[in-house]
Amino acid sequence: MSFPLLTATAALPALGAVATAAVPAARRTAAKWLALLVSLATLALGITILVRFDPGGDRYQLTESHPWIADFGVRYELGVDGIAVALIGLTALLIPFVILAGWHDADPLETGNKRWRPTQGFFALILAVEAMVIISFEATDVFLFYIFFEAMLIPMYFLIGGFGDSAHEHGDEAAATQRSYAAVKFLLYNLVGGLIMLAAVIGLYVVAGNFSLADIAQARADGTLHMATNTERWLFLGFFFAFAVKAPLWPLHTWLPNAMGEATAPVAVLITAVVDKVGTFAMLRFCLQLFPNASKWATPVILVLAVISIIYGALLAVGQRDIKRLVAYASISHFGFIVLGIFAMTSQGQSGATLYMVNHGISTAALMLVAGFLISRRGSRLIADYGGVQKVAPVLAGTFLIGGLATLSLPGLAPFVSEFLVLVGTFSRYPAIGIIATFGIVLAALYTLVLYQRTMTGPVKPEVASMPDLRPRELLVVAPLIVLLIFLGVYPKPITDIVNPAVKQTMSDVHKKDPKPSVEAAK
Amino acid sequence: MNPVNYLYLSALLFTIGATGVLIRRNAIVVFMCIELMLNACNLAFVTFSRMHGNLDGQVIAFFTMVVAAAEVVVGLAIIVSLFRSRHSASVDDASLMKL
Amino acid sequence: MSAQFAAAYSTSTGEAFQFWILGTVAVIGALSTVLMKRAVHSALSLAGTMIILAVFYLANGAYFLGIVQIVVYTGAIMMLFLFVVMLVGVTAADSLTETIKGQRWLALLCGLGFGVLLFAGIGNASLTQFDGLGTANANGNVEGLAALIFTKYVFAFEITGALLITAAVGAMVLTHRERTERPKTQRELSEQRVRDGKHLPPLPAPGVYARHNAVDVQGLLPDGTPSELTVSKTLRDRGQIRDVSSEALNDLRALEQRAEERLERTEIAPANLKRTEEASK
Amino acid sequence: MENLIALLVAAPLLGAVVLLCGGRRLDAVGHWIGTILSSASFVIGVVLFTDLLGKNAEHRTLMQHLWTWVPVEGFQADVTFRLDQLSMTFVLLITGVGSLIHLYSVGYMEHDERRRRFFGYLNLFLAAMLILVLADNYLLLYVGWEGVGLASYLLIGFWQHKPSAATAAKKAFLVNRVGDMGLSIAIMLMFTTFGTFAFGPVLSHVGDASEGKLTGIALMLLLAACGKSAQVPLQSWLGDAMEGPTPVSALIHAATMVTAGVYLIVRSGAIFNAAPDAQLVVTVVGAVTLLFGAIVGCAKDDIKKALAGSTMSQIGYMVLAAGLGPIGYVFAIMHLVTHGFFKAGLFLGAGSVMHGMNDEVDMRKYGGLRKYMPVTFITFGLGYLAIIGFPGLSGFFSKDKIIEAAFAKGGTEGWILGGAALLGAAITAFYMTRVMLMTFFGEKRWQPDENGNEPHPHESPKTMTIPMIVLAFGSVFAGGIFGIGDRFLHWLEPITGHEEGNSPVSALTVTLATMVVLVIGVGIAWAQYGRKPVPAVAPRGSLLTRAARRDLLQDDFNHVVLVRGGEHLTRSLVYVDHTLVDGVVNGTAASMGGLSGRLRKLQNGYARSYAVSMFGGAAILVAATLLMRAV
Repeated sequence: MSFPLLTATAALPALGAVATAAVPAARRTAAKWLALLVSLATLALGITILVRFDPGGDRYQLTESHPWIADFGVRYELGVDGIAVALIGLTALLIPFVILAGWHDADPLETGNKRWRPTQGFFALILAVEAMVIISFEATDVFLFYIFFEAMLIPMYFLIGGFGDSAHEHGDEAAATQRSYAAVKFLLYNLVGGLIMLAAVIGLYVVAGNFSLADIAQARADGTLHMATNTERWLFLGFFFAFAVKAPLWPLHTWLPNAMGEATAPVAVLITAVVDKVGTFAMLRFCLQLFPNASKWATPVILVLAVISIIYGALLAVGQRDIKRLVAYASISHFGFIVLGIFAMTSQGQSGATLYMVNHGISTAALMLVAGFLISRRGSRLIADYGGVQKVAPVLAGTFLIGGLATLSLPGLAPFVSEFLVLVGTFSRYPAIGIIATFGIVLAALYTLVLYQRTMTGPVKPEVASMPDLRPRELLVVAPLIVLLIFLGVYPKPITDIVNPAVKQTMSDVHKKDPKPSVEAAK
Repeated sequence: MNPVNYLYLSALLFTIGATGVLIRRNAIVVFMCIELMLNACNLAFVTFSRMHGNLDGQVIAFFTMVVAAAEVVVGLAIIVSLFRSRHSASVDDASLMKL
Repeated sequence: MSAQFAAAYSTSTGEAFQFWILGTVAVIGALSTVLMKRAVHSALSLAGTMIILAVFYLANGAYFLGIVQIVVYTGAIMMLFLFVVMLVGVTAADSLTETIKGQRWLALLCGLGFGVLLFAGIGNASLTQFDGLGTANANGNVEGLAALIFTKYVFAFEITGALLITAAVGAMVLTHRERTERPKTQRELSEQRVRDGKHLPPLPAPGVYARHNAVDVQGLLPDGTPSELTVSKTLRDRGQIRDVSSEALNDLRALEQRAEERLERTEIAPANLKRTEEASK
Repeated sequence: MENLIALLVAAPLLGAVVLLCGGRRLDAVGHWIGTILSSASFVIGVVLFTDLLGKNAEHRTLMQHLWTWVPVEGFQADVTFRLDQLSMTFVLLITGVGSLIHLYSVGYMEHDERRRRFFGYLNLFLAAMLILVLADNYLLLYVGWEGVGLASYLLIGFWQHKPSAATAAKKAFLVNRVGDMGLSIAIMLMFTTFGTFAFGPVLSHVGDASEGKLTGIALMLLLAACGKSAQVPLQSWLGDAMEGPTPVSALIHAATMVTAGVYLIVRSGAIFNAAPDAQLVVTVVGAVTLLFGAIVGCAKDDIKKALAGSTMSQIGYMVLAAGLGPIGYVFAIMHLVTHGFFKAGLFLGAGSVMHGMNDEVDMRKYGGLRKYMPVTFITFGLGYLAIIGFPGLSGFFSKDKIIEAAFAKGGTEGWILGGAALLGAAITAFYMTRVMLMTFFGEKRWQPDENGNEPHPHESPKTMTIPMIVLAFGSVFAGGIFGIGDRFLHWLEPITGHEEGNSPVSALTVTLATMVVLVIGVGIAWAQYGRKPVPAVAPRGSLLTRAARRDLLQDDFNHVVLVRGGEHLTRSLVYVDHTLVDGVVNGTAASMGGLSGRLRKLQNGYARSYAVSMFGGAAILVAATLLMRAV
């Protein structure tokens, strides 16, 4: 038997989490370094997966399959397709930056956090989230996926509720209240989604008799597994609801601004750049593959919701007074684009959506982490408390600008490619929706530039006058992300090559072909 | 007279016992009411035994008595130790099940 | 016995007579078990009901059970009850006022509904055939029972044995307080008392200067106030302290009245005079 | 030779990267690095130009495929450069004028501590602009398109500590984004129509597509052009963009970036040719803008804003020409190039004046400066003569051709468009003469400022005057070199195509008419600003003047409708999100809490109370059993 690479990639951070949690209370720095090393080792494994994955090979590769709960046909089945590989890569890539950015966020000396062993807990929880996210990307057994899809709520709950920044306008007391509100809201929203999904998972078992994604999809394709139209639709809705909460899609989005606003910047990145991706990923992998007909049936409504998310999220971002909430609403807008791409049912849309997941992860991480550095300097999240930072901290302002430009999808930076693919993919099937979604790019420019203008430009406010520029550690976090943004902006081929075959498969799952151009001779 | 009347009597006693359990606060009386309910059951068993013409019902009643005896022993022991620590035999005083 | 011929659909008149008389008494007993204020009365009522039930067992052909009912239940278990009642306090009466809102009404409603349902159930069941125990008891009731218990139900029997032993041990565990440390010596106790600054000398004796020497009367302190300390703790807890503070005056007043009646005086001497007289005595 | 094309872009890009990431240690030499790299790009351009000249007209298209950019099923975007006559023209203009302005900036930005970064941004702009004109497909063009937008944003907002600069930068980017939206929709339409968006396949298969789709594409391209080239209705950002340093205004907001719209229309000529309705809209936009810009230019007292109005107006001419189809394409580009020379020269002159006048921009506080800064005066004057179309100078050749072509459109449209172009020429003559007179003639009108610093007008350093002189040469001779013998026409014709229109009026008539309106315009300006002294404080002026000073109320319209409306919209949405969307959720949570609070009272901890529920439950079970039996 070959080396279980996928299991190892998920197990390493899980073991790392246990080990980090076990570091003695006084040796905080050791815990930090241990967590960083584990995440780097996971990154190495992630890169190994990337290398070992053969884009031209089978649909699911590096598969592992062992019986688990035999009575219910639950198996421990892992396997990755191109989409999963890309997202595992993203996750493994971002976690070291998250850890590095949050180096002091849970240090009792820096934050006055009175929790028991906060540093160890913080980093252990981050690694636990990483492990669960990675295994969710790998699982090809619906039940196995469900378990980790839900289980990752637990460490996330503690990360949001336990480790906020103290930058609250009404003091620590209010901050703690807000934080626990945000954490509970996050948990409840996702639990409701998860419970509905659980019902659908059970329903799927009743209908299909097992949980294996590949088997069910195969049986559906062969016609050996027939689902009544209504059954399929109900099951689809059950799955989709959970993913739409996680993604999040309008109108199930309101937990995200609270959670991202109250959590520390690295945790906010973890939420939006890593954990939420499981939702959109699962739409692509489970909704479309298991319920192709229902997916097509629901497409019009979902597209409308996605467009509303795009415009609504952007408009609300314009109206925010709080930097982190602004980024959260921007993310809602971006998730709208991702969902749009997935359900446009075109190759461009789905490749674009996958690419968007990766790019959005990197760009939001860059913007949010810099915003976090900024907030930690001034101790306030309110936009109005800043002004003229560019003058005193030009590097910080520059990186913030680049993060912002990535958010508004400037060509040359990675998100542009994906956003354009999504738009083209949508437009070629649903022109009206494509055009409305295009308004999103104007609004994105508006909220990004307004944010930059109000915080960075203008006369220097006295409170920011002595603000230090980025420190080496912080630069080490941001610079690679920016380099990556530029690289993937001009050369996204490494990712699209991996993703394309998987998208082709998905397209054939839903029996959809790209619309033909009206003048074919031109190609 | 129809021997079914024994069953009615048994039902009546059982109901009285049950109601007593619910409305009395003295743990000892509550216990007595439980004994009353058990005895009412025994009467029903004995009547059934007669009805069916075999002794199985009586055997069950016999076992019920044994169990009741065991229960009384433990129950009274609990009451005694409760009384020792609380100086009261009221079941309402033990309302610690509330958060 | 009449029960032995009860194989028929209907029982003998004697048994019917017995049923209606004793049944009524049993119900009354059950009701008074529930309604009596004092636990001891409840226990006695219950004992009565149980004896009646024993009679009914006998009437139904369950001779062994009837005897066991009298010996074990009425004899042993009810005595255990009485013993505990005594331990807790015979005279302490329960207040029958309800403290939980709606509890009594809900209980009565449930009881009534349950009773009606049981009656309806019994009424609906087609209980038309009574076999009687004639054949079953042919070799004697005890032998029949024994044959069943030691063959068919032997496993249950063994388990009930285990249950009884466990219960006995459990009762011992619950009521027994293990001494977990060395008992304090006399010296340690006295030192403890000095350290705590509590009442060093022995407690004062009850009774007041030979006027009363009953244990339930408080002794008086030098300033004339009665001291609870002089009465034993048990009596204190039961609230059985006798107050005799006004008794002497009442006696005196009664004596004076009698004297005046005898002397046919109408005027009553001023109080201070009486006091001097008394003092001179 | 093809391999050199990438170097054109790479040189300034390298400069941008080095200068922006280099840190303070490059402060001392940064500006020279930037200048050298942009000049290197110019040299490469010249080498390529000579190479092209050496080939036949049919073989003058060089392609360089670098790498596959976005390979997705059914969607192929490559990073491929295409160098043909049209892009070559632009490359020379961009790198040539660009290098001169780099040189000029060395002097102009001497006292700015962030000069290194300024040069980094300039190089970034050059790279983006070169990508724009060299791209072989619309998506890559889009990269350059937004890239120049970014550079423009950074440079307008270069003095970010001034809130007005930051606001102007943001405005420019946003208005441009609206245009960019048009471009992206156009690309999507192309993709759905042709399945590709590379120039070659799309433009050669235009004939197969339906006219409706082509009109849609063309109109969206026009929207993009309006944004980038500041045409009505997306012109409002250009005036504000003058907040940037003057070299920026010269390079980006006069000579190169703002002409990208014209480039786009000419490049997509095949599409426009097949969509006459769209073409009509293009000409209307051009005509309206040329008058709009000219009127605004007449009223502004800020020298840079007056020039900005002029830029708008001149680009209006180009767009008008481009809208005329093959009759006008070549002249649009020709005017674009000559305009690049003289307008850049004018802006640099204005910058030189400001440099000498302590950054004063109000022309009413100038006056009589010709004595103090002769070189500036002469170069500015030559630019002035060129722009008003003085016979023999550059503007004469290019603008007259456009007016001719407008008439040649034929029919009523021809008369209207030609008339508008003529009127524009008159107004141009008026406002440029006004600028000239107010700045260099008359009495000095400057006063000490509140700190008592009186400006001491002086000639600018060599690094600034040399580019001005070079540009002045261009202003004088470029038109002649291009126009005489139709050299430019022959150079570009293979790409753009050309037709002679059937003009109802002869070329000579048009020239004469132009001369007449020119004299009238200059005469009126002389009467108003030359004969009598200019008041130092602007008079109230007529309603039109006041409106023109406020950009013909366009900004007020934007403010009331878009800004205020948008603010209200977002605020109400924030409210809705908080109370309605979130409210439903929180309401559900609260009602759940209330319910559970009520249920909690049942859990009172009394065993008897629980016993009642047990007993009740037993009763229900018995009832259920009985019912089941009964049924």
